[in-house]
Amino acid sequence: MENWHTYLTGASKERQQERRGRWLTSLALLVIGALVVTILLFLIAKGVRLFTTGEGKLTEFFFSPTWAPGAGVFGAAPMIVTSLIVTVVAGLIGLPFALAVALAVTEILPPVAKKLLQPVIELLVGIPSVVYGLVGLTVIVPAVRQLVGGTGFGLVAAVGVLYLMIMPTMTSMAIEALQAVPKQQRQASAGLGATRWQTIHRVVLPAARGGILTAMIFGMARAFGEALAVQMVIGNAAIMPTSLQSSAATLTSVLTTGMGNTIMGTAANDALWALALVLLAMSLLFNLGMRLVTKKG
Amino acid sequence: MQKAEKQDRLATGLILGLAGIAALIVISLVAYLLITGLPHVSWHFLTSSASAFTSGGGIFDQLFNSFYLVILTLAVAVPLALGAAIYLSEYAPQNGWTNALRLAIEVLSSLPSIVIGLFGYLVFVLRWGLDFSLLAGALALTIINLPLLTRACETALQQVPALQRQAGLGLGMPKWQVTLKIVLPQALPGILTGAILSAGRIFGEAAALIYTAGQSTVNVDYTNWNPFAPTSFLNPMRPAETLAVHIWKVNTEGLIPDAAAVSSGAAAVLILTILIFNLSARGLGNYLARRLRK
Amino acid sequence: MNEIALAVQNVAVAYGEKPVVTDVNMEFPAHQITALIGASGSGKSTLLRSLNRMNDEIATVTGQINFHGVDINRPETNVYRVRQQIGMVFQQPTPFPMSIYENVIYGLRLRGEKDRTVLDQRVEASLKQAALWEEVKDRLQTSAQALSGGQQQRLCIARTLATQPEIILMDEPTSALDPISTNQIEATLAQLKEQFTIIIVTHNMQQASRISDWTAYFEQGKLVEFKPTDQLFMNPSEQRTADYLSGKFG
Amino acid sequence: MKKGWLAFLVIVVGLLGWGAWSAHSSGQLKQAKVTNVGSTALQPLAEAAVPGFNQQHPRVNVTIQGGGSGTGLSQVQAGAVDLGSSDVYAEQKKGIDATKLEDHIVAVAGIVPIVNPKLKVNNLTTDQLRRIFTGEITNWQAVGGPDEKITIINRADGSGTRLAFEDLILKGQAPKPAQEQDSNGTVKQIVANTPGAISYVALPYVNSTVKTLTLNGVKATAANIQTNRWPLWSYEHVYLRKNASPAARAFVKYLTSPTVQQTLVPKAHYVSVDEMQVHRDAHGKLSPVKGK
Repeated sequence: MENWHTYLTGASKERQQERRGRWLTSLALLVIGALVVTILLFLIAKGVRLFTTGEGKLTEFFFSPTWAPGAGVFGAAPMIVTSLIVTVVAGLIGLPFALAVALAVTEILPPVAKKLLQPVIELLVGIPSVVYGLVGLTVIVPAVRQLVGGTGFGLVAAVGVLYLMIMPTMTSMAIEALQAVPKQQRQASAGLGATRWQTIHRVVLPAARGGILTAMIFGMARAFGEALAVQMVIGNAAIMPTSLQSSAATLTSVLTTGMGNTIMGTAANDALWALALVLLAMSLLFNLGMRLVTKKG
Repeated sequence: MQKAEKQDRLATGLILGLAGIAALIVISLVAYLLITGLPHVSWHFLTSSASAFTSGGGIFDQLFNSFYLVILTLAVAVPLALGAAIYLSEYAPQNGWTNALRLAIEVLSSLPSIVIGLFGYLVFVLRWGLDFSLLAGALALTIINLPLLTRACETALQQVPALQRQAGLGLGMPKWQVTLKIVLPQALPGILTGAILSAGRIFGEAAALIYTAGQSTVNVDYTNWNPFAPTSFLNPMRPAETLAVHIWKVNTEGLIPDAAAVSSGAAAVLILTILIFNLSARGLGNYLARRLRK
Repeated sequence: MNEIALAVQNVAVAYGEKPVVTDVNMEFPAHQITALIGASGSGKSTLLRSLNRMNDEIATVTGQINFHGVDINRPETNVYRVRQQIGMVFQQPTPFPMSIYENVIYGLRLRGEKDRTVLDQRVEASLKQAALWEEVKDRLQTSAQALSGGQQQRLCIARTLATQPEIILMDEPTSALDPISTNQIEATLAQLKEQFTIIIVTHNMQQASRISDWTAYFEQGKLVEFKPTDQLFMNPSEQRTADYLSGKFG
Repeated sequence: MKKGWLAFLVIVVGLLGWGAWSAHSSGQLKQAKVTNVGSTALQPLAEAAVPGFNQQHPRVNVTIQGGGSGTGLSQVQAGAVDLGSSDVYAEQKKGIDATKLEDHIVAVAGIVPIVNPKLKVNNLTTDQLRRIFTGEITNWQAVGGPDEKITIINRADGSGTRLAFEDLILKGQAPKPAQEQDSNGTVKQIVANTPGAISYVALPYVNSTVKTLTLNGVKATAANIQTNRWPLWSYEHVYLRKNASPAARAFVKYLTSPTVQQTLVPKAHYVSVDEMQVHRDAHGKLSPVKGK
């Protein structure tokens, strides 16, 4: 009797293992959490300085169309608008292509297609921004100049470059999402006489919705944060874009252009950190919004 | 049924058409980079050091640094991301806090590299006294890759059927063992995809490294295998310029007359390097998966 | 009546605020097969899974579950040891993605058994008990996932047997299988009760009457009647039991 | 597996700890580490000087990094690095207290207007150049070229080259809002690929992909810069804190020594400070150099 009691309530290797596992993984999460919180606090602290020192005003920052740090005018509206347009358009164009590739290799083509395409897709993630920028400069900008007119620099070229840059991430993650849908569900649907498209449309896509959303979020996040490549083709001028072919500048490109040339602690530098904070806030809103949409849909 | 079949054919055509266009773009991009770059690649180019303002410099140091940095970064980032993903997927209660944390990690992924780079500079390089070093670079890159990596690991873990976990638990295994021995091997391909995507970003990242790992490579001794020696090529505390940073530098402020050649040659080398890295990572992953199942 | 293997006192299970099992009291006799029957949602599976603490994370279980005089439904209980003593076989066959051999000795390996001869013997014994030995003895090193559904389920039984528990809980172990496999497993169970106590949840009333010694009928989370199987089927004392058995509900 | 994890954690913690420790101790004991941050334009030159310097002082470990002039000045002022290189006078940067820093001019860089190589324009007057960048002239026809729109590529606000260009050419007038790029190389690439484009870069960056213009008929050559006949040039500075380490001082001294000034500087297409016949102070005032 006594033996059973100690056996069933006593310590064992398993308990130890479990405790250690829980401890190790929660430690990892804690480290990441601490890192995230530190960065967020760091950005908030740096980002609000422009306003707490009185150098910039909130209303001017969000609504003024003039960005002239040299003259002490900090209107971020043109960059906010541009960043939003460029990211959303690139994402909206990129998604159908990424989905199509993912569907083709998971649902339609033989497995060998995936084996061949996946390494190529993964390659593209590793091509440096500058190289994308150079391709944009030598291929996309002249093409836009021919097709749309103007100098070629501007929103259209930026969307083109970003589309190239976010495709690999989106495709790769979309493939993972589609593969996560159990085979049985496809078979069950096919067994009911559904065509391949009906199965894709009614079973596979709804089941993979969360994963596809994540793919989109990460793709667009990359677009939001990209600087060097965009900067080389968008015409990098901090003015409110009036048409798809006009020059503009994104939050990130202005931030990157100015960072090395400003002195820390001055209003011009603080303004750049404020841009970073805006970027963070926008991506947060964006993320929340997309979650809301998929929950409802 | 007629209509459904017609629809099916139409949709299949559309999907294949779009996929074909995308594949064509992607393949021609890679081909373009290889065709413009490979003629500039020679044994000399691969094995000699870069030059400051004369032509004929190579990329040996940068190539090695890229590799080393990928390994260092993954060594920090993968365990962290995997650990966090295991906690999120296997242990954490599914409540608002967990979701808020997930969201916070994801939002991090849209920060521009330069912001992470400056954070790394102010915190790792200056505050922690790591100086311009591979380690500081690896930590900055860890931050950049954590969101995607954590997410990829979590997705991979969650794809393993719940039944497998139950079966393990039913045998009296602690959850940690179930996770390590049953779930993890089955999630490995997904985790690997995440790690490979991350490796790609590390290979290609420049802006975050300019302020952390730095953009110069000095006094590297490739015969010194002691990672604690200041000049050893293995020393994680030495500043190091990677291939992507070199491409960036050559294109922006480089003074060498053959900048275009070096840049496109380096890009081609980078592509081949990533290809080799990815293929061997997959090979290693499959081998590991087999080992873990024993 | 025999010795008691497991005694349940005042057990209630709730998913969040929603009670699923209320106030169950019963004693499972050792070396017998006890069947739990009832309509879907009657709480029988939930109760079964509470018996070896598999419900820990999804439900709140209150009351006492006495095993060798120890209440195992207490926080200080070592759930891993409980599950090693009270094993479980699930509705769906769940072979791990490894060889047949490795599947069977999985639990043992984790407990640190390294002696090859011990492992070999245990594999053979367990597979024989699960009536699978003859079919797989020549391909023990091949993947378990290549087996048929019925073979997979017998492999899962063998895997549980190999850890030598006292009690085996079975959650509708044959509902996903064809009649021939079902027969094989039922035959296996009859053999096993000499060594193990078996508690089985089933939807199939014929199965319950064929294989079990005791049967418990559940309705809406409550234990309605618990008797030796022939008595319950021939002579139910509750009207509700009689209605269920004759196909009338409500 | 779990052991691997643990071992890994130990390694990471160990590395972090050791890293922090070694950085700490090397800073105190040897005082033989010099870090230079700042102007990307000066980086190749400074880097090329390191091997020669190490022949004299083999135990001093010099690290040259870029980051931009703003970063260089902020960091040297904050004491985070030993040397801050800049292509503008510290006095010209808001937020920098120039009196706490020591200025060492290590080279002179000519700045030259560049246009797309296909453009049939070879010379501009200072006035024409100014009116192009202020937006008064928008077509090449107005300066005797073909009927083609002018695309202005400007340098980033705050860059040393732009500051010099605005001071010397625009003379206080505001430039037209236009495309801005933060590096010489990118500017050059865009000009090379865009018909009708005009910009300006530091002389060392010029190559055959772009066409340089003469200004009022004068060519941008070293000889013309030395006499200020070509007025568009700026200094490359290295700033030290007043209490800089001997090693840092030694490196700056080496940069300004004849060894570097007579070999590396002209090789990098900069103009040596020693050969300048005029001096320009932080407020743009020119004075002849004595003895020349």
